[in-house]
Amino acid sequence: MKKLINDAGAVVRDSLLGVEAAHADRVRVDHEHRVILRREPTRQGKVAVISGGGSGHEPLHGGFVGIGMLDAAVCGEVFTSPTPDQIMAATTAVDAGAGVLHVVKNYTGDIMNFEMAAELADAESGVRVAAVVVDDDVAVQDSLYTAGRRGVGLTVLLEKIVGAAAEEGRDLDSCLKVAQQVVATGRSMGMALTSCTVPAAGKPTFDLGEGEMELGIGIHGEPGRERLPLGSAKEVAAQLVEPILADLDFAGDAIVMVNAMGGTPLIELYIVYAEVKALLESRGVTIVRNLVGNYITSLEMAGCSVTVLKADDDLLKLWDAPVNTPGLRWGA
Amino acid sequence: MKKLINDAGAVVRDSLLGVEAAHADRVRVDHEHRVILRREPTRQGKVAVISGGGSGHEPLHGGFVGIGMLDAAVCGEVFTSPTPDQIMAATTAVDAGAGVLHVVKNYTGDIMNFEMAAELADAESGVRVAAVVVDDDVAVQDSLYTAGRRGVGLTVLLEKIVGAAAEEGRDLDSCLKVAQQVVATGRSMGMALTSCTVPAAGKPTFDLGEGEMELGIGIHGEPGRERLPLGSAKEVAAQLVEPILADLDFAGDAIVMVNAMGGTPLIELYIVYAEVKALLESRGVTIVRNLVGNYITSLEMAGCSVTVLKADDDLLKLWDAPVNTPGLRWGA
Amino acid sequence: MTDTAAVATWLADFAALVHENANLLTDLDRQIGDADHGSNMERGMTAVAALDPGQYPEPAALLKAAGMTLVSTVGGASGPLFGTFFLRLATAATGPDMSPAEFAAGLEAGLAGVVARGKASEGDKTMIDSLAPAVRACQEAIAGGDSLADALHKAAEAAAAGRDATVPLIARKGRASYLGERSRGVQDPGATSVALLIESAARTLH
Amino acid sequence: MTDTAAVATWLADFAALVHENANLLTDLDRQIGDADHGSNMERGMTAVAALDPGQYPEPAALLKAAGMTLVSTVGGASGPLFGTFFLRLATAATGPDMSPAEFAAGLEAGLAGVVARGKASEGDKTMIDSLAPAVRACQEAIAGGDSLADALHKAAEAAAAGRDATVPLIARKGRASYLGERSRGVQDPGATSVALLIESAARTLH
Ligand SMILES: Nc1ncnc2c1ncn2[C@@H]1O[C@H](COP(=O)(O)OP(=O)(O)O)[C@@H](O)[C@H]1O
Ligand SMILES: Nc1ncnc2c1ncn2[C@@H]1O[C@H](COP(=O)(O)OP(=O)(O)O)[C@@H](O)[C@H]1O
Ligand SMILES: [Mg+2]
Ligand SMILES: [Mg+2]
Ligand SMILES: [Mg+2]
Ligand SMILES: [Mg+2]
Repeated sequence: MKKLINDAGAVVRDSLLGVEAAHADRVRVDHEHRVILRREPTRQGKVAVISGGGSGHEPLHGGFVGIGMLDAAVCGEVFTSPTPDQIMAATTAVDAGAGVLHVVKNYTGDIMNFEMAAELADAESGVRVAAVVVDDDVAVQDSLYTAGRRGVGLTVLLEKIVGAAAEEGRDLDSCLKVAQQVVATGRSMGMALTSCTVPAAGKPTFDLGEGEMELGIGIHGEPGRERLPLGSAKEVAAQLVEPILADLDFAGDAIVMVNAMGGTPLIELYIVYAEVKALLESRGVTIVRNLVGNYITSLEMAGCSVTVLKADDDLLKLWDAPVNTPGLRWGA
Repeated sequence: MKKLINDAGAVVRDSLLGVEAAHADRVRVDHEHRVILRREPTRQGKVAVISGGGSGHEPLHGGFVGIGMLDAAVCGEVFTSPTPDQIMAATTAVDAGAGVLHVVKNYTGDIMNFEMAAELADAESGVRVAAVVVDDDVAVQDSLYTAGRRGVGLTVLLEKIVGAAAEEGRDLDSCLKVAQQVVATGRSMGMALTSCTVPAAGKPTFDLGEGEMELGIGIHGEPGRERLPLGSAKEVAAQLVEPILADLDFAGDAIVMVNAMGGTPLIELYIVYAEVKALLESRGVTIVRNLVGNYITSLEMAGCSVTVLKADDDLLKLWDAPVNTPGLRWGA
Repeated sequence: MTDTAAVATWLADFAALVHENANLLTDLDRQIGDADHGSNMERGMTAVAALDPGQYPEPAALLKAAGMTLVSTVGGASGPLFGTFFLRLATAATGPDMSPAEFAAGLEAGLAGVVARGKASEGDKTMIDSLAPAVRACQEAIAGGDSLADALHKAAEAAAAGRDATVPLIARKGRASYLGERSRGVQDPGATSVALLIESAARTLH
Repeated sequence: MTDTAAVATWLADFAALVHENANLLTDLDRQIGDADHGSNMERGMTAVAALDPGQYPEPAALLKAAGMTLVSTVGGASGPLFGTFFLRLATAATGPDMSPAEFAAGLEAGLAGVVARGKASEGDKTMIDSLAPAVRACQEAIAGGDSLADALHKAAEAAAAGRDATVPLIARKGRASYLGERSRGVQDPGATSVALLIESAARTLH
């Protein structure tokens, strides 16, 4: 394992020191609870939107804290969802009387810890909490026999859009409704060229031969659903886009993200984007907004994912609203 | 070699298709000459700033084309400087009567090709061209016996600052002066944990054992000056910062970039940033602005670099001016 | 006697066992999960082992503290599940010394808590596949008049057998479920931890 | 006869030789540069080989077109340097057939162009280390009355010797110079290309 770290057991702690050092103009860090918060407290009466999960997906979630997006992000250990105490601390810190929306990715651990935190928040502080569970990963089939679809790339789009809705002054129910719309109309699919190495584990989670890829990976370095020969970027684009289109009819306008998993350079990602766009357009999908880059990663994994979200006027208005976070910024 | 590409010989061409597809709201692409240009022509009377070099360093340079930064970027093959014809095409396309500033990184190939382009531009079209050569890499010692210091991370900072100066309406000489000030007062140093693989070459440029690093690398996947055991992030920060401070007295305010080489995840980079900041502050350097992320990369290389630039009021004003490019955006 | 000291001994022994097996647990999780189960259990049990038993005069209080500590230090799936297990086990303890029947009932309550929280059934390839048979074996043995020590030895055997039986299963809950058919052939990490937990109980509680 | 056809044969032969040796050239550049010299030379010479000699009645025109093509398709350090070499070589050609003396003078002009453009000296571990001795050997042989073929054979030997002599040198120009001491022990890629160029001239020009 070769990493730029001080201590494999203290990666999250040390990284949060850097986040605080770099972005003190916009965020502050509660080191005890490993929560990244906006520098200014939540505006009275504004719904607070928080998210969290295991670390190792940066910029998600901590990089999306700031005006127009999250009010706080709760940082678990690498690939391990945070504890109810941490989530509670974030929830009570950001509540400004209008309630708190929890953005939860659909993993057993995340679900349980956020649920316990919401129970605690309700019992101990009376903060009104609503939760949206993101489960956009079409790689997980047969959800009757699984923990359900994973939450992956759509989380980035959802955090932007719901963050804007809250900033605009919508109430908790309205924010939740927007969030549910995003969940209902967005899908993702990912693939990996290489594994990543969890610092505390010290070796790669899986091994892939030259010429092999894992199709249908999540974002925790876990192996995918299938191991296949690696084809061209055009073939990979089809392997990611087709299952998305098979799952939901996306004809019409869409917001599309082509995301790198942390170890794939932009020069490659743009090649994939060109193929994804051509394929989607040939199927009647018009990309009206896009993101191309490292937004939700698995440490240093090489690979990419595609997320497609149906766009309507309301979502586009929320998408275009100003955002000022370390990881996503425009209009401000 | 595992890459998300269609054809190892057409990586730059295919990637430019993706850049055009993703960012048509802000840029256009001259595919014949492999030039990325702002969508709108240069404002009459504004100095045009262009840069270019080998590809594989994305977002540099193409990701920095847009309001407040570059007018055009010329894309060579991977790690190969572009040809005089390409540079000429960009130069004549962006000239709006006030002359064109060439931002050239100090490599034999870049110098010669930009020089030939300037000769051609002068002879054939009468466009006034000035050039600034960036040579900030303190890893290259004894420059009497070398091609001189390489141009690396400082290029990003320079393109932002000079882009703002041109946008503000300063003339060619003033822009050149600002650029020269940046070159005179900025220094960088980099290291690698892994090599990268040039697509057309098909295998890694060098091999590093577990526990080894290359100190003093450039941005072309070339081996560094020294191969050393890899220490902690704190040690690496010192190995990068000390040679910079030994070269120039940086006491006072500074703009600092901690840059990842393409394959190092943000969670690690922030750990390095915390160490770099602590060390610089202990030496009397106050970081007044910073960048932490992938800004000038070597394909999928893991590793990082540190750039330090003295800040004064004028530079800070130019730094803070709005910029709207795919790779760097604020205030717009 | 299952008093605070005995519970403390159990917890310390389990913590040591988790420490010894952390690489194994992470390695199993690497194959069908996300390579953190060993670190998760170790982080949690290190914190539990650091509790001062002197502060908890009765087993219920120490077990509750252990559960809270797991919930608040582990995260992931195992934090809430192991945490809930100990919190529920605590509810069965009354007074300074848990009777064998109380302990067996506590195990049963713990299992019920894990099922309620995680909504998995036996055969889903989770920790329940070793916990459920262990709880049944313990209950039967106590009902049949065995000592706690004998009952826990039978429980440990049942837990080990349940753990081994996870190998050929396809996972239907937790991260391993995403692998579908590919989850076959690897032993479930959580079931492995549970087997260690009951093994540790068998050698420390009498 | 060094007419257009002969020059075209030379260029085609050199292009083929570059193609055969592209992996070697890139491999040398991988060790002390940035792993692109083979691709660079191949891209350029493929474009040169695609020129239609029928369009260039005189050697000067074809050599100039070759130089322009290299300048406009290669980039990097080798594009301007090899391009300049051919552009200068072209200036020595008058009429439909270059004399041996013209050719030798052209090589000398080419070398001067490369030195002017790249500012390297012999011993800096660059292409000049094989080009300069080759040019000297050719000039001497022609001055001594050798045929062009004989002169070019001597030049090719000198180029090969110069190329081999780059191995122990420390680079002082180009990318390899950044390696300092570590550039020792590897043959210079550009000097290797020049040796191929002169070898190709020796077997195609008479
Ligand atoms: N719904 C569930 N019910 C019971 N046990 C579960 C459930 N989901 C996961 N587990 C157990 O948790 C173990 C994984 O724990 P751990 O690796 O620490 O958490 P995570 O899966 O969040 O990374 C699995 O091996 C399995 O035994
Ligand atoms: N200043 C120079 N003068 C002469 N030859 C040079 C000079 N710099 C580099 N070279 C030659 O160029 C070769 C490298 O070419 P190439 O790899 O194509 O370009 P780049 O170095 O830009 O990647 C070196 O091996 C060397 O022979
Ligand atoms: Mg986990
Ligand atoms: Mg090159
Ligand atoms: Mg796990
Ligand atoms: Mg080279």
